[in-house]
Amino acid sequence: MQSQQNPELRPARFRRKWLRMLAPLGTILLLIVLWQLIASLGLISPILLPPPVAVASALSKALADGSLLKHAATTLEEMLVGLCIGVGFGLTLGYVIAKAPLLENLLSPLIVALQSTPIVAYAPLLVIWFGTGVTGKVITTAIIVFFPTLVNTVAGIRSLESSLNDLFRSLRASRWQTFRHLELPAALPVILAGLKTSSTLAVIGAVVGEFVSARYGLGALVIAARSRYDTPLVIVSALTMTTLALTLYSLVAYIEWRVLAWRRRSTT
Amino acid sequence: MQSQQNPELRPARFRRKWLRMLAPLGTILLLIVLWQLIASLGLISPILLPPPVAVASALSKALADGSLLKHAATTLEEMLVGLCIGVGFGLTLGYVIAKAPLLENLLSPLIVALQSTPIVAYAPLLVIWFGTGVTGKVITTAIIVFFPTLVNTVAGIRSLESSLNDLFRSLRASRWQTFRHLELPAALPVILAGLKTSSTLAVIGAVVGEFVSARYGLGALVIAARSRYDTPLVIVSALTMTTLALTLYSLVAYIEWRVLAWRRRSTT
Amino acid sequence: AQDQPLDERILLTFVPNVQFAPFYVGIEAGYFAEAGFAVSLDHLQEPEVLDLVAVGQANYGVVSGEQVILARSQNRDVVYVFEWFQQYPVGLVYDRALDLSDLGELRDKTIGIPGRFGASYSGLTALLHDANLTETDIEVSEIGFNAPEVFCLGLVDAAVVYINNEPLQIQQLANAGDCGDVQAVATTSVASQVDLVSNGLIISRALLDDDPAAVQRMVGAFAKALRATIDNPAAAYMASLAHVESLPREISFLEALEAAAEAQSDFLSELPSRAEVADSRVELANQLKSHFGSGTLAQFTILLNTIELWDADQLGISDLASWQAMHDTLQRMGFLGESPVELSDAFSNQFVVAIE
Amino acid sequence: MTIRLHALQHSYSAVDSAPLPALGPISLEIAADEFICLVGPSGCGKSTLVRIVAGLLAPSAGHVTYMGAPITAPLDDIAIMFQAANLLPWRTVLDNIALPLELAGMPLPKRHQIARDLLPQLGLQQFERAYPTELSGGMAQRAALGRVIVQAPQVWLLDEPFGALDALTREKLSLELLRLRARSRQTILMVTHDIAEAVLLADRVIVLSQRPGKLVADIAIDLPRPRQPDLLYNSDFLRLAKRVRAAIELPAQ
Amino acid sequence: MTIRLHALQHSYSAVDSAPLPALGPISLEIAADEFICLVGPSGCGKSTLVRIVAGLLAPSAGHVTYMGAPITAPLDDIAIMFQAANLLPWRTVLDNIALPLELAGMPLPKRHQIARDLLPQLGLQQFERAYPTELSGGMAQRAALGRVIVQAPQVWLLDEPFGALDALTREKLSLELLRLRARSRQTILMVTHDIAEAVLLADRVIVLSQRPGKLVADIAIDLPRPRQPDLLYNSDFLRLAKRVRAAIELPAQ
Ligand SMILES: Nc1ncnc2c1ncn2[C@@H]1O[C@H](COP(=O)(O)OP(=O)(O)OP(=O)(O)O)[C@@H](O)[C@H]1O
Ligand SMILES: Nc1ncnc2c1ncn2[C@@H]1O[C@H](COP(=O)(O)OP(=O)(O)OP(=O)(O)O)[C@@H](O)[C@H]1O
Ligand SMILES: [Mg+2]
Ligand SMILES: [Mg+2]
Repeated sequence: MQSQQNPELRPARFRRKWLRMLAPLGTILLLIVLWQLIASLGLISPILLPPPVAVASALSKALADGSLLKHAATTLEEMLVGLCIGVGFGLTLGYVIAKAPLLENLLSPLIVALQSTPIVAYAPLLVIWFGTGVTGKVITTAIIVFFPTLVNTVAGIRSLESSLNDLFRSLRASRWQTFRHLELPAALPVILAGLKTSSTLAVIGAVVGEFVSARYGLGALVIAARSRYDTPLVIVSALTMTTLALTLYSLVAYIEWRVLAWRRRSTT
Repeated sequence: MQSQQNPELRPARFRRKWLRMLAPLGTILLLIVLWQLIASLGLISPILLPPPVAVASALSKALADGSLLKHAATTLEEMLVGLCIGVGFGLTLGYVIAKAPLLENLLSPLIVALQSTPIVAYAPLLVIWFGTGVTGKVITTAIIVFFPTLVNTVAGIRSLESSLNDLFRSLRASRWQTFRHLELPAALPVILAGLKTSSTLAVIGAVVGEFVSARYGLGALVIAARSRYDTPLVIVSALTMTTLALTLYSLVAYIEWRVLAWRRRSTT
Repeated sequence: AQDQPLDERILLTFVPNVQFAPFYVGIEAGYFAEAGFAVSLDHLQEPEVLDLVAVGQANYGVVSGEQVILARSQNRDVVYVFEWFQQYPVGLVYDRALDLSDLGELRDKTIGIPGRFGASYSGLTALLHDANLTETDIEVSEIGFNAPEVFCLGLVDAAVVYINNEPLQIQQLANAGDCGDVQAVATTSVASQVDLVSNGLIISRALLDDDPAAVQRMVGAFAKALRATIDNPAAAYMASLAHVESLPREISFLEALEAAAEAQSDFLSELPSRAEVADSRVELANQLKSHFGSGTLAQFTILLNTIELWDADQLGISDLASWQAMHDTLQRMGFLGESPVELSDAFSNQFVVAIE
Repeated sequence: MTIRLHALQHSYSAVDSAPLPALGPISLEIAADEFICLVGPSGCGKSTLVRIVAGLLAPSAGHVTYMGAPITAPLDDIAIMFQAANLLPWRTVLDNIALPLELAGMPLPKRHQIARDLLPQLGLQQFERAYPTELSGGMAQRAALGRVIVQAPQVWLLDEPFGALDALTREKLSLELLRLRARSRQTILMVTHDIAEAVLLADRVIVLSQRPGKLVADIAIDLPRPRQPDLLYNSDFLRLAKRVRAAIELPAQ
Repeated sequence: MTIRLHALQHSYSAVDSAPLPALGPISLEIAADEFICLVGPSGCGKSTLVRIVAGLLAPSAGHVTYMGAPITAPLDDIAIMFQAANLLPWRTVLDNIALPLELAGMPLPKRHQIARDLLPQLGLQQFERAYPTELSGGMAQRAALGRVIVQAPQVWLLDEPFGALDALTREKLSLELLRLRARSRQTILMVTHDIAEAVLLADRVIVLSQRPGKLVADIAIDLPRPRQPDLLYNSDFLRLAKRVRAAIELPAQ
C-alpha cells in the first residue's frame, strides 16, 4: 500500500503534521510576548514578575555555571525512577483490582490515604527511613504518580467488551497473552490518559519531596532562590520544572499518537 | 421485572452487597490492629508513630473543643468549591479539546505549566490576588483537580465509536443532546476515573494552599501541630484529610456504581 | 490617635503561636487601638511577607534581619524599623554528654539543618566562621523541620534549631526516654558567639516617606505591647488564648495564670527594675512547675524562653555592627551579589528613638 | 422524483494509503412512493451509498438531491437504519427505541407509550427493560428497526434490516413494513442480500457491480400489490428473481 | 458420537430481574463427521447453545460432552465463529486473521503467510493492511471466518457465518467450506437463518422452537454429496426445505 502513495495527498498531511508540532511553540512564543507586555506596562510589579530579559539572564547564568543542569538532573532522576515505580505498581495493582472488584473496596482506604496524606505529616518518617538523598523524593513521586495510573488502569480494563474476552477465552489465550494482546491495547487510551496526569504529577512529587529536605533538585533550587529573593531564578526553576513535565507529557502524547494510529484511520 | 424477584437469588446478592460495603471498614480495622501491634512491640519510635490511644485521645480532644470540625469544615469548603470549579473547567475544556485535537497541541504548554509549577513559585501572586482567605486555596485546588478531569474527559470522549456518532448525526441531535445522551454516558467510566484522581488530589490542593498562608484548615492545623511536635494531633489532622478524601472518593465510586449499573448486567 | 481606626494588616510568619504574644497583647490590651489601628494578623512564609510589604500589599511585616539584607540586594526597598528579637534565636542543640561547647569539636560531626536557607543557615555559617571552620569540615544534612525526631533517632550529632523551642521539645523526649541515650541536651546559641541582626518589624520605604506619623504610632504601640509581654508573661499568655487555639487551657492552669497576672501587675506598679522583673519570671516558672506537668507548661515555657531573647533596656534598637556581622555572614555564604548593600538604608532607629 | 443521484462517486482515503474507490459513478432517480431494493456483492459500496443519501458522508464526486435540494447533512425527512444495530449499551430497549422521540423533545410517558406499543410487532414484548448486551443478534436488530419506525420518516434508508433474522421473523417484519407503507406511501431504499426478499418487497431492484459499485441492472418488479408470501411460488416471481440473480452474476459493465 | 448435549438448559439471570429461560432442555448427539445446521426463530437460544458447546458459558442445567469428557472450558479442538465479527480494531485484517496462530506461538512470517494465502478465498486480497473500521459488514464477517479457518479445528462452531453476505459470496464461501471439510471430515455445527443454505450444506438440520429453544425437529438431509448450487432446483431439495420450514412454523412442543 505504501508503494501506491497518492502524491496529491502529501502536502496537506505534511502541513498538518508540522502545524501540530509547531503549535506548542507558537503558544509559548505568544506567552512570552504577553509576559513582556505585562512587564513593559508595569501591570505586575517586577519584584513579583521580572521581565523576560531578567529571567533570560538568570537562565543563562544558571546554565553557564552548570547549577541548573545539576539540579534538573537530580529532579529528573527522581521523577523518572519514581514514575517507573509508581506506574509499575499502578499498572499491576490496577490490573488485579480490575479483575477482582472486591479488592477495590478492601484497598481503597489504604490507597486513598496514601494519596491524600500531605507529605509534611510523614516528612520525619521519610527523612529517617530514606535519608535526605534522592530516595525519599523517589518515594513521594512514586506515591503521587501511582494513583492516577491505578484508577485509569482499572477503568480501562473494565471498559473491555465481554465479547472480545470471549474470543480470547475461546482461543485459549494465556493470562499474559490476554493482557498483552487484548486488555492492554483496549485499555491503552485510558491508561495513557492516566500516564499524562502521572507524568505532570511526577514533577510535583519530586519537587515537594525536595521542599521537605534536599540539597539538590529544582525544588531545593526554588526554595533557595526564593529565600534569596532571586525571583528570576525562581522563575527559571519553575520553567525548568514545566519543561521537564512538558517533555514527559509530550512523550506520552507521542506514544499515544503512535500507538493509537489505527484510530485516526477511521475518521474519513 | 422488579415484581418477579427470584427469592433464591436475594441472599447471595445481599451478602455480596454488604461485603462490599464493609470491606473498607475491615481494612481500616486491620490497620489499626497492625498499628497497635507496631506500637506495642516498639517497632517504630512513638515520636514518629504514637500509639492509637494517644491519637484517639488527641482526636477526642480536638473534637470536643470543636477545633477539628472547624478546620475540617474550612478545608472541605475549599475542596468542594475548588473541585466544582476545576472539574467544571476540566470537563468543558476536555470536551472542546477532544473535538479539536489541534487545541491540545496549542494549549498543552499552558495546561502542563499550570499543573507542574510548584505553588511556592506563584504564592506571592496568589496572596496578592486572592488574599489569605479561602479563595487562594480554592484556586490551588481547582488547578490541581483540573488536569486529571481534563485528560480523562479527552480520552473518554475520543474513545467514542464513530458509528454511534453517525447515529446521533442522523437523528439531527443538537450539540448538547449529543453530549448529554451520547458523549457523556460513553465517556463516563473514564471521566469518573479522572474524578477519582481529582477527588483525592483536591485534598492535596487545599492543604498545600493552606501551607502557604492560613489560619484555618487542616493544612494549618497540621503545621501548627508539627510546630509544637504534637505528633498525635498531626496524625489526627492527616487522618481527617484522608477521611475527607475517602468520602469524596467513595461518593464518586458510588456514582460510578449507580451510573454504570448496566455494565454489571452483562457479566452473567 | 484618629477618630476612625485604620485597618492594618501585619504579616507574620509561620502559624499562630505563643511566640507572637506581643501582637496578641497589642490587640487584646488595646495598644494598637489606642494608636488608632484595627490590626489583623496573617501568617505567610517569610519571602512572601517581605515581598508583599515591598510591593505595598501590606504595610507591616515581621521577618528576620538577613531577609532584609537579601531582599534589598534584590531591589526590595524595605526598611527594618524595630528589632524585636534582641538575640538571634538560632543555636545548636546536642547531647550534653557530647560536649560541643568548644565549637572546634564540631569538626567531622553531622549537623542537621532544615535546609540551606533562612536564619538557621546563616546562624550555622556564623557559628562555623567563629570556630574557624567551614562547611566542608562538617557533614551538613538537610533534614527539614524535623530536628527533634531526626536528632533523637541519632541520625545527626547536633541540629541547628530555634533555641527557644526545639531544645525544650527534645529535652521532654529525653525525659520520657524517647531520645535514645540522650539524658540531657545542651545548646550553644549563635548569639553567645556573634551578634547578628534578628527578627523585627519591616515597612516599605514608600510608607516611611509617605506616612511616618503612622509608622511612629505603630512602632510605639508595638513597643508598649512588647514591654507588657516581657513584664507580664501570664497576662500575655491569657491574651494569646484568643489567637492560638491549641494552647493548653485547663481551668486550673488558667486560674493560676490569672492569679499570677494580677499579682504581677501589682508588682509592676512598684516600678521594679528589669532584673527584678526577670527574677519574677523565673519565680513564676518555678512556682508553676510544682503544680503542672511539662505538657501543660510547654507553650508557656516557650514564651518565657523567648522573652529572654526579646528583653533589653531599650527595645527595638538595632546597631550597625549586628547588621554588618549578618552581612558578612551572608557574603561568606555567597548569597550576596557583587553590588554592595548599603546597610544604613536597611534599617532605621528613628522611630524607636522617638518613642516617648 | 424525490431522490436523485447524479454521477455519485465515493473513494475512501486512509492516512497512509491510496484512496480506495468504493462506489460509482452511479446515477439514479427514485420516485416519492417507490420501494427500492439495492442488491450487490459484499463490499461493493451499498452501505456507502446509503450513508451518502443519509447525509452522513460527503461523496467524493457527484451529488444527491432530495426534492431538488442537494443533501449535505442529515435531513428530518430521512431516517436511516444502520447495518449494525448501533444500540446505546447504557439504555434499555425501550429507551433505545424511544431515543429519536426523546431528542425531538417528546415527554417521557408519551414516548415510552409509543415505543411500548411497538414492542409486540417487533417481538420484544418482555424485553423493554433489557439492555442491549442481553439481547440476541436478531433482537438487537429488531430494536434498531423500532428506532426507525418511531421516527415515521418520509424516506426510509434500511441497510440490511433483516440480516440477522430467521426466515419467519423476516417475513413477518417485511410484511409489517409493507403494511406501514401502504397507509402513507413513503420512499424506501433498502439494502438486502436476499434476492427473494428484494423481489417480494420492491418496486424496483437495483443491482450493483463489484466494487466500485456501478449500476448493473435496474429491474422493475411489476407484481401486483398487496403482496403475500405465497407469491414466492408464483412463476412471475421466480422469473424476476432469476433475472436479478443473473444480473448479479454479470461482470461489471 | 463426538458431541453430546444432555438435557442442556440455560437461563440468564440479570442482577435485578428474574432468570430468563433461554434454552432447552435439549438433548442431542452429533457424530464426528456430521455437518449440523441449527435453525430457529430469532432469540430462541441458538447462540446460547453454541457458546455452551464452545465452553464459554456454563449451562444452568444439563451438560455437554466432547469425546465423552464434559466441556467446562474452551478446548483446543473446538473453534467458534461468533455472530458478531469481533475483530480487534487495532489490528489489521491480516493480523486479525493470524491472531490464533500468534497466540499459538507461530513466528510472524509464517503466520502472515498462512493468513495471506487465505485472503483470495475470502475475497479480501487488497485489504490485508486495512483496519476493521475500514471494512464493510460482509468483509468483516469474512475476516472473522478466516480467523476460524486458520485454526483448522476439529469441531467448527459457526454462528451465522454468512449473515452479512450477499447470495453469491455466501454460496461461494459455503462451497469452500464443504470443500475444506471434504478433505478431513470435521464436525460442523452451524447456525443459519437461511433454510436453503441449511439444506444445501447439512447432514442434519436441527430446528429449535421459540425461546426457550427446545428441539422441534431433527431432519436428516439425505442428499448426495458433493453438493452443488444447482441442487437448489432439485425436487428432493425443495421437499426437504419445505419440511424444515414446516417444522419452524410448528408451535413449541
Ligand atoms: N470507513 C471506511 N474507510 C475506508 N474504507 C471503507 C470504509 N467503509 C467502507 N470502506 C470500503 O468501501 C468499500 C465499500 O464498503 P461498503 O460498506 O459500502 O460495502 P457494502 O456494499 O455495504 O458491503 P456489505 O454488503 O459487506 O456490507 C469496501 O471495500 C470497504 O473496504
Ligand atoms: N448475556 C445475556 N444476558 C441476558 N440474556 C441474554 C444474554 N444473551 C442472550 N440472552 C437472552 O437469551 C435469549 C436467547 O439468546 P440467543 O442469543 O441465544 O438467541 P439466538 O437464538 O442466537 O437469536 P438470534 O438468531 O437473534 O441471534 C434471548 O431472549 C436473549 O434475550
Ligand atoms: Mg454494508
Ligand atoms: Mg444468535
